[in-house]
Amino acid sequence: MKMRNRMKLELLSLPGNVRLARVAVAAFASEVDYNVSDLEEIKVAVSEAVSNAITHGYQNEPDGVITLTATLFDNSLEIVIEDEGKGIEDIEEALQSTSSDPERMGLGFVFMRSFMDEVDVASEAGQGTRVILRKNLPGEIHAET
Amino acid sequence: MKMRNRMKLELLSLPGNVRLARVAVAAFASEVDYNVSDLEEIKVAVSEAVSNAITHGYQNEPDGVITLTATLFDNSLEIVIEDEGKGIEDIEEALQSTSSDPERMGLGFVFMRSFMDEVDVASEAGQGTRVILRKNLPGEIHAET
Amino acid sequence: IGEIRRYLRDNNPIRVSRSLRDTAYKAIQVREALINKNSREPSLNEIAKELSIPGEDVVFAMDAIQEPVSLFEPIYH
Ligand SMILES: Nc1ncnc2c1ncn2[C@@H]1O[C@H](COP(=O)(O)OP(=O)(O)O)[C@@H](O)[C@H]1O
Ligand SMILES: Nc1ncnc2c1ncn2[C@@H]1O[C@H](COP(=O)(O)OP(=O)(O)O)[C@@H](O)[C@H]1O
Ligand SMILES: [Mg+2]
Ligand SMILES: [Mg+2]
Repeated sequence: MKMRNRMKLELLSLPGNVRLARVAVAAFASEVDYNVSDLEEIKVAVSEAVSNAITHGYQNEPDGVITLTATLFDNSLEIVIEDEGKGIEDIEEALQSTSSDPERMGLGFVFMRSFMDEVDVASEAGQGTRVILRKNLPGEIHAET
Repeated sequence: MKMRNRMKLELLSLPGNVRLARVAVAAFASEVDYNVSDLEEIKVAVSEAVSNAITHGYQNEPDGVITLTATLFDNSLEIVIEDEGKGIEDIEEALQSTSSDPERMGLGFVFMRSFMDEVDVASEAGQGTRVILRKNLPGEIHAET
Repeated sequence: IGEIRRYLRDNNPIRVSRSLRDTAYKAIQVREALINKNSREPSLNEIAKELSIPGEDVVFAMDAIQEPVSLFEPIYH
């Protein structure tokens, strides 16, 4: 896989920075001939991952750093969102949409998985979380998920 | 000076990334109530500094890394553009608009200085260049330059 | 330089938020028009070309008119 472009963005865990993350990613992706709907999907997925880093990872403490790395390959766009926050104890459980807690909708990962072609989560309690999102470029064959 | 927000963006020295830098800064600054002219000026200044890093600092080699750090203080927006390229031998001379070389317009620093409230350049031959741009927030008293 | 600066000022005393909104609505109109014309969804860059502005600026403007994404609201209207 050849790398065509890459950017790295570090943000503070402030709610307003979700928008910054999504605009930066969409601007980065605009080099690709995506249509507006594709870009919307990418933006929603990024918003969810960054929101999770803020609210769950850093539990709304404003001084956490979120790192977003976007890489454009020949056939896909990869976006990695990392925090050094609380981490996830049980990843399998976190990926389930059903939630007993009425405060959480539990749809963030569901959106990410339905809008992107690949979603990987690496996390350990106390060690932070890394979410890898991948979307095929337009015209690439989409693997059914 | 209290820091309200900060972001750090790393870009490759590809010409297309000038626009990415502009949009990221514009999105970061959108928390401030600038008017269109102010924002245009900031975007032009950033474009000039990033273009310089690409064309002069890295001499159009695409694998150089440009770091853009934007910080929002209580009374100003500070943008630092850094490269690890060629560096500037004579900063005083570089800041002059007049140029004997017809290929270079020599207006980049002139724009930066006329559009921003403060411009600082630190550079050494072979050591890269750091340009610090500062703009007061709207409503702040502008020092005449 | 003074002239360039004055040019930028005189023409754009309005707030960024309003100008972004104007751009976004134009982009939406162009998108609709292109869908009708070509019977398919245009790419971002086709819309940008029609508006004669960079794709990144279209992205930024269109984002500015969106409500902050909330899971408590449907995303697509
Ligand atoms: N960055 C993160 N750090 C810690 N925990 C996380 C992170 N992202 C997700 N989680 C965990 O995964 C769960 C599911 O996330 P999500 O599907 O977005 O639903 P919701 O955010 O509505 O709870 C969260 O409730 C949280 O426990
Ligand atoms: N990042 C940089 N790295 C090395 N040299 C630089 C850099 N930025 C500016 N310079 C030097 O300063 C000079 C003036 O820059 P500028 O005012 O933008 O005019 P121009 O780019 O048209 O030459 C350049 O010609 C170059 O020699
Ligand atoms: Mg969530
Ligand atoms: Mg220049």
